[in-house]
Amino acid sequence: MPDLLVLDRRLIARGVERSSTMRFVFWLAPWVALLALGIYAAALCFYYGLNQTHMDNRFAFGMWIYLDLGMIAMGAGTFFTGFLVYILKQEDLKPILNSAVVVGLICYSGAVAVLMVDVGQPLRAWFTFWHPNTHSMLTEVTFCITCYLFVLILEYLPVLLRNRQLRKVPSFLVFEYQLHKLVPVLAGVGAFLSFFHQGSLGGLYGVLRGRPFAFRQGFAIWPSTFFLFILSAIAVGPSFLMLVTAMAETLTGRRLVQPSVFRKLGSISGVLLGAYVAAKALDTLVWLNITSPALGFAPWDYYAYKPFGWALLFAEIVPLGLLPAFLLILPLTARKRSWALCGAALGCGGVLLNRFVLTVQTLALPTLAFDDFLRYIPSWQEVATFAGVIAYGVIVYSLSYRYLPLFGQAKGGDKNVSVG
Amino acid sequence: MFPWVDGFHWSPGHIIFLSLFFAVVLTILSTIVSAVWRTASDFRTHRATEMCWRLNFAELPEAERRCRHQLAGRVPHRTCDNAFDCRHCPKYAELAALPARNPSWNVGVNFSNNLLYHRGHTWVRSEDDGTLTVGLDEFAHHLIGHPDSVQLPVKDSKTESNGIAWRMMKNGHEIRVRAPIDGTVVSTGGDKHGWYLKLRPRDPVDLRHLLRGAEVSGWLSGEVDRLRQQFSTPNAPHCLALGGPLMPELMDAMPAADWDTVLAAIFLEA
Amino acid sequence: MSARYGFVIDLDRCTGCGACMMACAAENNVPPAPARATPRTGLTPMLVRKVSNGIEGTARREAFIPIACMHCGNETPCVGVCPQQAVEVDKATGIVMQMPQRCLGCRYCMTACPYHARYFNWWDPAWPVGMEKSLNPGVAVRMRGVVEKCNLCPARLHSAKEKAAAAGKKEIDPADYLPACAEACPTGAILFGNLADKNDPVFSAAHSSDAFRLLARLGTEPKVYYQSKQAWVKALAERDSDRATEAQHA
Amino acid sequence: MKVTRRDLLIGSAGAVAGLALTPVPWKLLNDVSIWTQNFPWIPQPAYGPVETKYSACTLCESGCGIRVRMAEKFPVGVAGVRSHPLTKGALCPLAFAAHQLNWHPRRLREVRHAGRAASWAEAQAAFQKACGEGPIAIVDGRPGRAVSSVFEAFTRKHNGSYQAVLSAESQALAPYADWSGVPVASLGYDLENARTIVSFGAPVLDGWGTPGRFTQLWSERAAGAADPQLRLIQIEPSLSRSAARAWRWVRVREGIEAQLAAGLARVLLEERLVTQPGPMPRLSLAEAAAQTGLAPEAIRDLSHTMMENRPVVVIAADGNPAIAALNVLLGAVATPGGIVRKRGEVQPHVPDDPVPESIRAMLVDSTVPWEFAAQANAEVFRFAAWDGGGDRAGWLLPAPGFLEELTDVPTSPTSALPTYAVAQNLVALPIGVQSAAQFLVKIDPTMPAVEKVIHARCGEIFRSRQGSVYGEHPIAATKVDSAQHLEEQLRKGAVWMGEPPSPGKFRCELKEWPMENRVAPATSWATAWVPPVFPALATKLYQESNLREPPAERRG
Repeated sequence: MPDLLVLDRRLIARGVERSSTMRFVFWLAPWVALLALGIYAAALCFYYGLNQTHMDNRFAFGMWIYLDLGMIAMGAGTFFTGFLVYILKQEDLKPILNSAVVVGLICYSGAVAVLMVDVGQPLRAWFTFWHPNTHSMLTEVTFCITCYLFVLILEYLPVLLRNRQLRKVPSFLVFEYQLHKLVPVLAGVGAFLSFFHQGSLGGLYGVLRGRPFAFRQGFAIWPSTFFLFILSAIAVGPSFLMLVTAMAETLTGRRLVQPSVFRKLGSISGVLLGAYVAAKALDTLVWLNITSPALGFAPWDYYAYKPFGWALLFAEIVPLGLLPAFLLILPLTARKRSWALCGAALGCGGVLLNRFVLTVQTLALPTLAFDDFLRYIPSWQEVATFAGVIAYGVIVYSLSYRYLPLFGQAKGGDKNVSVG
Repeated sequence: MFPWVDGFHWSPGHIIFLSLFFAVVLTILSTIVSAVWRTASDFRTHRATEMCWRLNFAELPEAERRCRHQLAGRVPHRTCDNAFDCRHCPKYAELAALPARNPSWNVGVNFSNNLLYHRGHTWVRSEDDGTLTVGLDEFAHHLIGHPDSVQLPVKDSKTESNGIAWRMMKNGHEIRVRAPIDGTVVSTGGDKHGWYLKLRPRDPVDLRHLLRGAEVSGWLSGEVDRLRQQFSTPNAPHCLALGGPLMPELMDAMPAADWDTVLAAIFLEA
Repeated sequence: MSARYGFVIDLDRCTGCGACMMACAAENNVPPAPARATPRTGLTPMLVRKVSNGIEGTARREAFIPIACMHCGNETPCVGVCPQQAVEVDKATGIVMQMPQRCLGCRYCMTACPYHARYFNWWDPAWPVGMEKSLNPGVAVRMRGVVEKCNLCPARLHSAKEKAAAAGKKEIDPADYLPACAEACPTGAILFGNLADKNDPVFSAAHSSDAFRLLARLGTEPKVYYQSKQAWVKALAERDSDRATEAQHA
Repeated sequence: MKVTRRDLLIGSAGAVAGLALTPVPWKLLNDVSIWTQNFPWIPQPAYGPVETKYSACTLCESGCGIRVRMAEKFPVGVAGVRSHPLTKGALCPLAFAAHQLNWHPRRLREVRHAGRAASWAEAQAAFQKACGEGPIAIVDGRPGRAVSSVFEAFTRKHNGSYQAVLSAESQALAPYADWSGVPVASLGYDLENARTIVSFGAPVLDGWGTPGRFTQLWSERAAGAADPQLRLIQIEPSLSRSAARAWRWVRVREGIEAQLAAGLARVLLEERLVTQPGPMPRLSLAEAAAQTGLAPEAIRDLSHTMMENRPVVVIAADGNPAIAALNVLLGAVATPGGIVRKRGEVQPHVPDDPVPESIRAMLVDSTVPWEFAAQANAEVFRFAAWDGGGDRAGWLLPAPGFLEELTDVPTSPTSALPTYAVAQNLVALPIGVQSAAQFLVKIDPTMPAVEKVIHARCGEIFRSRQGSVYGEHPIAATKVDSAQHLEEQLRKGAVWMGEPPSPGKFRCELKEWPMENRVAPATSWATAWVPPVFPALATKLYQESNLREPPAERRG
């Protein structure tokens, strides 16, 4: 145990004060337990097959796909801030960058991990690379996400190598220095990849001609959802970073970034969210009046089934779209931290709802005239697997915050409570 | 994936998709490779140690980056932005000319006026045969006392200033001592000898960057003050009472203290 | 010339006995579902569904709709979405082929299929002790974790081709290739044939006034036609038909 | 030199990088995915030559023609036979999984006594003892087979009684037999010539009679048409699958068939819709209407519709005399398109012996449905291929399963033409399994062997010079050169079919209108083909399609 204490101290950068080892361990313990449970659930799925879940032939995609889409949308803040900082030279966002990289890494690695459990034959996953069907949105997603995960790891490496012990190795330190100089390239690649896979995730459902609730027209090979997803992702990405940072600040009881950074993220989020809502509304109108009827599906039919009524559509556009946009744009509210955060939360909620509608409601709705509305409740294995991913995220972020310079070298001691 | 793999089509979509993919992969790989290659070349051209030092220096708290002339009281306030390397400091000559306004009072540790001091708590003495002897200064000596083990460089190996010259272990703490100058190891001493290395300096010999005279007292008093602050606990030993001489073998005396931080500060680790 | 194999199913003649399902399952070595299976987790490449006119009481009418893969001929939903080309449309026959050994089990094709004619192997295939001796030779058992569906009894097509080849003929004899379900139907409700061949009975049947296809307005050109003289049954073809709407609001 | 941690790190990193350049990891990746394509625990189908055999299905008394694909001595597929005169290639859904039944978890393979394992020797000894003490009874589920005559011979010799358990189809014909003296087995329905068929709850499209025979008739002449050539009127409380597909569905209360029949009869008689007079039912139309839950007009309309296009025949779900009486009234007896008498007697008619008060032992053949309740005090020797669950017998004796015994298949009860087929034992009999006939022969070697009886019957058919033999190509019986050849043909899966019935030949007299709804005896069973056990495949398929509930699993 003393060794652990010593090790812990030695890993924390000099002059940076973090909570006591014990406190940190107590903070981590429940998350580690949750992670263990998640790993157990995933192991069950690997060993016995997907009959462990409550998915079925009609509800072929379940909770996992929904949460993957959600997580990746939230992870969009990473590539976007990287893009802003390195390509558009918005230097004042730099302080948030390292934290953003960690968030992105968590979201993407988590999503990929869940996907591996979700497929029936994980050992054949590489077939997608070997015999790719380039017409499939899923191929695009798979390729981009895998590549981008590598990019994220590379972007994370410099942050990792700045750890107090690792930097003692001269070659690491120099490599970190050299790699850091090349990060703009990675940021560019990351932006390119993210642009495509965020879009393809939207396309995933937009191309489903057989599911008129999700099917959309578009340009060239891409349905409108392709572009809506990109827009919505970069709109809430910064919001999510705000939320994460704010959470870290409350937990550590310390100002980690300047309010100006918050405001900047907020305004970017707000403007993009506004644009997204406008586009979304337009798209919905086109779909309701042209696309869906043309396929022989009366739009009101979709909303005839409780609990998925019109309210869902309204909620997605107004209280969870328009409202947060205003909260984040209007100076009156944008300047107030609490209002801004509230707006960010609503915005994220809206996009999560959008992903839910597209993944779950699409499958629940009947297609054939003699079909019924379907219900599906995830099994504990599904829930546990996902909870494990959340726990994994918290653990990685806590460790990174404790041992790595996430927000520059914020020297000086923590105030009251302090974890991470 | 490749033309010879089942499922490959010579269709535009397929070609565009795959070429984009390969382009991305190549970009990522070339990024890694070039980073590695640059790192390697930095080591080949002996810039690595210098870079490491400068990266570390950048991370030091400002209080530890005070200019030697401020220590000597020649200027009221100046922070070094040259990684303590006065050899390439444009203002060195001009500032060095100013008179030192810093009476050398007793700072609690002894130091010799005919030794040159490095900020990493090593002293340098030039011998008649042109070699330079390097030892650990009394401040460090008081703290560490007798190290449990010393890992010295082999004969004829090169040392680079601010690179790690030798390592010592004490009560489970690794102490990495920075080399004061560039040179070649002629012979090695140790704790008992009172000195650690004899170096043949790389020509041309330039010791301008090492502290001397008034600077030393100013610097050491600063070090002692910091030590006091770090140990400013209720049960602080009298040895640290203002002006009192520094008690020898402090690490043995106070094993519970946060030596990790203390040593890092003393031996210029970020 | 390339064939377009398909069905014309006369719903007025279907008594819903389920012989087609049984014959299909036996032909294609479909394993019995484990006890934990639900009606939504089984394997039924051919599935007969009971439908009604949505009215209760003496005015109620019921019919039975056998549903297999529709082998869509245009923008085949499942082919486009498969990330690794495990689904392909055979140019020579128009059959939409599912290759289990290539499938990764992502189930994207299942979400894409508007007819729910695709099934996932949720369990390892297992039979009561000794029953594997009764498996149909020449049809590989699918492993757990892959998607399967009606491939129009490829084993039968294969043997028909072999027979033709042995006789030195290029075209197979239509009499030699009949999927198990069509062969099993006791009322001859399931008509199978080459929709591209004007002389084939299915051609005229498919073009009769009573013929319709499910969700034809999706534009996927399914190659399974249905036939009925009853208006309410025809109304089942499309989602936004009056019947569907009143059934919703009933 | 000294190996530092740094060296180790660099070394391992280099090793990983180097390994990636070798083919090892890639080969491994490939092999793993190949492994996933044929997991060792997945059963592989048999390979090798597949030969096709023809036979008759013995799972029920319909005896449909089946085409069996055999691989490595086991059936791997069952299909119908298009050239079969009666079924024309149709089979019931369950027949398609019949070849799996022999491996059903409930298959019986060893003798059990009072729930414990026993041996054939013990069973034999016990039965011999019982025969000594007597009286014994042998219960046959399908009278008229070669086995049946073995049973009869045995009972005659060992002062026992022969009991036949009739299917509901046969029971529906019982009243005519009572009234005319013509044995049930010789009666049948001439559906091919009927133009209106009124089914009183008989599942005519759902396994009634020979699968395929009526369904095909219906699909050719009735299906979907607004004014079909053949009208099917289904009288049933619920919208059964027959009702769903019928031309008209008349919704009535449960168990009021007799009242409705009476009501109809009243209208027919009062309004002179029928030519020959008959006894007037005691029930008034109003009463009938009240009890059936139909409006008097509805009953009147129904009777008019029935007479609209004739011949009309009424089909009862069981031996309800009221409905039989309706047929008599309608003149649907001994006329084309009605109840007819088959020409020629293929199977010797075996009369049921009177049941003695107390029976010492009762041998129940495997053809008797599991529901059959034996006489309480008797020691029961129950032959069965599959355990239907429950504690039904003192002795549970494993009988041959699907295609495991040589037996003959006499005419199906509802058929208007006599048929005769032979089911070969295509599958080797498992060790420890034997049929009731073999059991009896062991006890009394003087009993005739089934082969001999079949041989004799083939001889009779050959000498009768009637009908034709439907093998690969049908040939008239007169063209068959020898009885030997005929038997060979039948053993190869051909089926003999006699001449069509000639009208007249028997009369039914009604003294007075039968009123009681005769409750079906305990020995009758659902008309829809219900197997001793349901193939696992079928259970599952019926569960997944919303067609119908699989029959409730009979658990022990």
